[in-house]
Amino acid sequence: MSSEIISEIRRDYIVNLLKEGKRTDGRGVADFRDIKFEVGLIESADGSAKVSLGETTVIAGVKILPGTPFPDTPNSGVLTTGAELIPMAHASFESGPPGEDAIELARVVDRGIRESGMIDVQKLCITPGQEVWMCYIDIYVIDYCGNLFDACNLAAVLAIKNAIVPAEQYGKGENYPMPVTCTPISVTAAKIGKDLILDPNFDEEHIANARLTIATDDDGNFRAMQKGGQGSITLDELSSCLDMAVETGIKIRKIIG
Amino acid sequence: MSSEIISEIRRDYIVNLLKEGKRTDGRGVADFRDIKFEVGLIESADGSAKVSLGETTVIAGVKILPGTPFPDTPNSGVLTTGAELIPMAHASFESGPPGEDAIELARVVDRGIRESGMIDVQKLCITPGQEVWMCYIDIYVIDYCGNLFDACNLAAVLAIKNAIVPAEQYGKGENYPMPVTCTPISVTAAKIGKDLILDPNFDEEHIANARLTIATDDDGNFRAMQKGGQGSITLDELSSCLDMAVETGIKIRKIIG
Amino acid sequence: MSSEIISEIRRDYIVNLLKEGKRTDGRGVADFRDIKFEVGLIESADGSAKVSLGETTVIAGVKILPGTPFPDTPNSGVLTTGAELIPMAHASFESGPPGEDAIELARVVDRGIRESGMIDVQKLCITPGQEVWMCYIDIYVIDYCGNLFDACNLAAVLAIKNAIVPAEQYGKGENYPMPVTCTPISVTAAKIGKDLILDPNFDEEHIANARLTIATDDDGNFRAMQKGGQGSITLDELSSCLDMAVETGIKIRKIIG
Amino acid sequence: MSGHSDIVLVDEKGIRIDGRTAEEHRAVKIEAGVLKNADGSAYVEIGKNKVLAAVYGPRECHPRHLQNPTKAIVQCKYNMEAYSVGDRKRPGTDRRSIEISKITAEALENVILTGLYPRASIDVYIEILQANAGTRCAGLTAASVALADAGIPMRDIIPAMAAGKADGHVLLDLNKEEDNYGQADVPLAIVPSTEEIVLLQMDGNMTREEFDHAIEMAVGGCKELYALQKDALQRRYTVDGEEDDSDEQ
Amino acid sequence: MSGHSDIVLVDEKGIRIDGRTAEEHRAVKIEAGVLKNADGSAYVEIGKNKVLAAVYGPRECHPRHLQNPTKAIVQCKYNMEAYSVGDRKRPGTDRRSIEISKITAEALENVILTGLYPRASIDVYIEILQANAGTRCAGLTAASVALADAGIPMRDIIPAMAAGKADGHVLLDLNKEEDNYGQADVPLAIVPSTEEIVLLQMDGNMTREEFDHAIEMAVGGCKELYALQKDALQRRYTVDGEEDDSDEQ
Amino acid sequence: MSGHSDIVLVDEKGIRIDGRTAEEHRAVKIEAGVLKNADGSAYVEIGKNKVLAAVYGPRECHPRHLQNPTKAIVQCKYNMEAYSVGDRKRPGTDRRSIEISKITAEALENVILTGLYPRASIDVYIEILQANAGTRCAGLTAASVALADAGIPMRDIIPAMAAGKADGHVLLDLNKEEDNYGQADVPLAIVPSTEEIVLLQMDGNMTREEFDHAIEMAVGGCKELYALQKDALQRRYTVDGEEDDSDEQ
Repeated sequence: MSSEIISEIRRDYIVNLLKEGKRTDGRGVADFRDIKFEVGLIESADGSAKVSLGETTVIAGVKILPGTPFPDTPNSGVLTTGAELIPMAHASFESGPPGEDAIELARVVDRGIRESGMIDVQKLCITPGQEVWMCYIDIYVIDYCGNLFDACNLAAVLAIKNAIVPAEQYGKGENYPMPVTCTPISVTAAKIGKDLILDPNFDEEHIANARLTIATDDDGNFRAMQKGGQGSITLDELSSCLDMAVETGIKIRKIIG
Repeated sequence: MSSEIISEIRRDYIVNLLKEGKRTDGRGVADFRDIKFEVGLIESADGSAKVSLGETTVIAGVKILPGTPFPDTPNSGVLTTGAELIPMAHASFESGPPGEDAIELARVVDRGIRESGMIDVQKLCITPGQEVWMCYIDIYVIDYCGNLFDACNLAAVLAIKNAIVPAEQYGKGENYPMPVTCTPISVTAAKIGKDLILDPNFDEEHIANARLTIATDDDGNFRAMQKGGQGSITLDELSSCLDMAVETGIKIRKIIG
Repeated sequence: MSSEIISEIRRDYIVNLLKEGKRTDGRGVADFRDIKFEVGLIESADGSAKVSLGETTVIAGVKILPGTPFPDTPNSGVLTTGAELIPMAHASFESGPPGEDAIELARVVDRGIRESGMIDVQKLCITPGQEVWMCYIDIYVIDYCGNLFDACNLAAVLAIKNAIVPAEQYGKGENYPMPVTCTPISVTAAKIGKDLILDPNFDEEHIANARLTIATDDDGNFRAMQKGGQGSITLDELSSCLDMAVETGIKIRKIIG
Repeated sequence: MSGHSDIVLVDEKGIRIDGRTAEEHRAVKIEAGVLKNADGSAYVEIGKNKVLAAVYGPRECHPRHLQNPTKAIVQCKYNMEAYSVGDRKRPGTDRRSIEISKITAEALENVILTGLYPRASIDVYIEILQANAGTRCAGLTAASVALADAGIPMRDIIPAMAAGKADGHVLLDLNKEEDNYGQADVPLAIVPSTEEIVLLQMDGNMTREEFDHAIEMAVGGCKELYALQKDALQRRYTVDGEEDDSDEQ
Repeated sequence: MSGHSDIVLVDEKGIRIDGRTAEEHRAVKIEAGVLKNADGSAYVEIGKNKVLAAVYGPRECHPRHLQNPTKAIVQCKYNMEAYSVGDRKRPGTDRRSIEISKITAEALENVILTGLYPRASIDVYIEILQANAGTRCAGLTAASVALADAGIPMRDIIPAMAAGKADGHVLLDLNKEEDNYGQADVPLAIVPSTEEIVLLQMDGNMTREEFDHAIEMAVGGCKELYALQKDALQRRYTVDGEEDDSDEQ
Repeated sequence: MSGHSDIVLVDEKGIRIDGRTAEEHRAVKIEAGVLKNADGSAYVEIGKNKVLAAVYGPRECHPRHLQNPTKAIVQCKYNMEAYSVGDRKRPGTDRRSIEISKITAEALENVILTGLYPRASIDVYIEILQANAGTRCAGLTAASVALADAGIPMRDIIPAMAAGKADGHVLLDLNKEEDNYGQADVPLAIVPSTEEIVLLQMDGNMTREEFDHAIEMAVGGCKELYALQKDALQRRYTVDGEEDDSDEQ
């Protein structure tokens, strides 16, 4: 995602506004765009959510099927997270297997969910050592206007919280809600020049030199991070990002309930 | 298959002849080219046929192996149809996995065979729910001079009728002929300007605006259809094609016995 | 590997020297470059070797895992040989799945090992008909300066001789050394003009018109051969190559012990 | 089209399992202009099918060797999302998607005035969010609206609807059970102003009489759908093309 | 080359399971010019092997980065059809096909006057319809005839035949059982006019004496095949190059 | 990061299973200039990790559409060799390798003076010969030295080292057992002269206090590593850049 696609004039405008602590869409530096969401919209999925972060829109669906556990975790369900940057979502996205951007996105979202222990995978065991529930979390970006990391995290988290383990369908006992222990929230900061902003929109994202995504759990502990971009982040900037990730995580947890 | 590869002069010649109800190779509009065929030519296959439709030549082979049924059809054999447009067959064909033309071709041939119930898949069960015969129908186009849909349908049908289920080889009882219930015949019409012709040759196929393939069974009922091309077909033209498909199906069934 | 990458002047220099029986690096026509080797360097492998043939360097590792035998050899272990021409090794090598050069290389090395019966695959059976040891021999070329066939043969042979079957790790009894019966050695001749030389370096390899690789066993019998290149070899030249392969095989077997 | 079932799909009064009569299609919802980035877009529900279509173009054609110096080419990707079906569908194209993409592009190319944009590409993306028999028709219906929303000049808007046969009855717009246990399916797309056929497939078993009846029914269904397509486009433009629509999905 | 078998492959009189003596090759049938579209083509049967070869070119070389400004390149695709072997072979290239394609192209490039066609490609396609040991030799034999049929200038026509070892006997042109249960196989292709070797592989176990014998036998077999190749080409041109030949397969 | 284990990873005296204290990194060996063909190369051992890095470039950028008219691009391929891990790794890229390659390239691009080489590509290849937790840090550390060995102008050399948490202790440079059974891992790479962070990942569970401690420890570890990187480069050039080095691996 090269920065060449934003014109020089647009870039200067954004940077100059930022010097006054302002953003082109009127937000403060630590403000997220409006979060809208709808859960359960896909009946063919076992859990689903559509999330809009400003004009960025993504849909996540969870499918849960019986399968074989990994030999080293014989009593644990299996999580798999995929993200597709489909060409519907932006003129720059191409058909074909996921590229490095989609792979990084899926892996960072996956880490936030996996490492926070959001899903109690022990409760996804059907027969110890033999059969467990496989949870496939598939995220489709349908409109890309910046900050996919947080939009996809939110959609995945909401779809998981919406999910029902379809045990009856497979003759494996009664259906039960996905065993959820917490709500990991990722907060992404972008660094433009010397300024840090949260939830970058498309233009901001494309002129930023670095990106830092931080996922926290309900206790405000850190569960996953990913720095991206060719720019660097100072230790002080890291500290600010950690503070903002905790504060904003609390706010977002309130919004999504 | 773009129409650009036929010269404008050639195109005009074909179109003008057609206005008089004539074709460049002397056929009437509803005439097929000569059908030649040979069955059983591939001893390594369980059934095989080579078919020439004019100068178009294709070979189909059937391989039958024991395998696992699909969960939703536990007592039925499994059919798989593939078509390969190998570069031997035409200068425009390229190496590599099947493209959209080959895939459409294979799927239309498959539908004619599958939907007509030509093969009684219940009789391809070895042990109910556990083991059934897997029938692979592989079609190779070795010389492409137009109308692959009908040539491949004929080769597949003849190879299937020629096939023996190789039960002895696998210790599954006695060999028996493929359980065949009928002979589905596909008839393809091409629309050039306002004219409909059957069995288009290479040049006709490449100036046609639309194509309609219709497969009928022994009773003259319709079992599969596929409209192709960017042109449209009127309801009256559809009606003519249906008539011709039934009549020509009867003729071809006589030829191939 | 086109010969265009060697300049005309360099080519003439090599050819003219050869007319006097001399080579640019001072060797005689039947001399190999220095052979250096180190075994057991990769602790995560069950056997490993690094071999340098002059400045060509390759690493081979053997991994041995329990698996299912092929139906037609129910009591035999399974060998698989792969060779990777990684872009680290030469500016002309590209990332991606193995191309035809890497595939030919792996298959020729494989044939020398397999056809010589170097590994007694009967002794790699765990439970007859059910479980055998799968031996994966993976060869990575890390510095390519000519004659990969012989360098890779040597690395594979040394890694195999270094290998221990890790039975304890899988609860399949006691560890035991790879059951080795002989030491197949491949010797590659290149034909430049009318001259035959052994162990061609990069420049020699790229101006050669033909290549002949011959693998012999401890008895001096022939176990595998492969002629490569667009040039031809006369019956007399073949005879010389056979002689040199036997003689040089004896020498190399002494070097590697 | 297994043709075998113990399920009664049409009762003695001619009523289908979802309460419809033979000639009734499922509930339809169409919204135009539901995405921000795409040049045109549409969301369509037909029964339990949920489909998004987006259009980009006319734009530069990639790969270049596909460019046509006399007209735009129409490229289509039909894609089922992983969670859209009973079993999870593995992401990536399969043979069925490739065939549907091809015939959808051919149908659309029939009405688009491609001659206006030599060398360009008009790219149509169809995403099946939820599938319940009839997705190719729902996808083509959505794609037509998305093309109109993108302002691509067309001689007409294409609706698509299937007719079929179940329990021996000719029925409009088969649902999933009718498709699975019925005897025939005939997806059809027409140019409503001329009744020309631009997409037609059939599989199963039909007499001539049944087939003629099915075509008649499907043409009727297409015309009803056409009215709903036009209505969606009108709604889109009466709100002045404002981009406040994605929440209506 | 398992080398292990309870089957007697050569009896006490030196007769092989298919009735041949050690120095006899299997029945051969060669037809030139069997396809309409290809610039040249040939059909070859050697025993139960059935092989088609087609040639296109000299034609523009794709992809372009493979073009050689001083000569034509020779590209070859050897392909086993799905039904050509005991188990079904999955369509698509495998490592064995890639290796055979490479050494076949190298052998053919030896005799083609590639310098006449700078930047061009000469494309050779070999399809194995039925396989029974020796397909790479049958394929190269057919490809040579197809090149001649295409009128590609060559300094000679290449025949290819293997010799091998089974039950301790050196044998010409191994059949499937001899190949499976024998001790060695040596595919060879020569330029008949000069006896130069253009393809040579070997696997198994042979002493120098056995190997020399095998080469001698294979050279002899190649020469017999060469006569049959030339005969096929003569038959092709005495019927004036009419295109009525595909029924002779 | 399973976080669950019966193994005691840190004993009551604060000593780890491999005998290290919390703030100690594993034994490090670095050699620069170990390959003949590559423009620059390095071999790094960190504990049981064995890693090779090679650099080619600045050279022409392929594919061309990736060229940047204002600066060189940095391309990186991180690859685990088949025998480098407990189970055999199937050759070919996987999702993990693609992610590591991406963040490694981004970190290196930070210090390379890419503006000096418009349109060029600088290609970095990292091969993991043996893996034992921490390969991405070892790979980046090796790549930096290889870039310096290749004479690529850089504003500084990047060291990379992880800190983490196991048995509730914050630890430097986790080994395999600590990584498997510990509670958090924080790979870090910095520009030593400015302490800027150019690579940072984290997974597991850490309080703010623990995380701050981990960062402090990792920064310290990076600085120690940096001294060893510079030392390796000095050794490389005091032997006059002779190419006699591959035997030192």
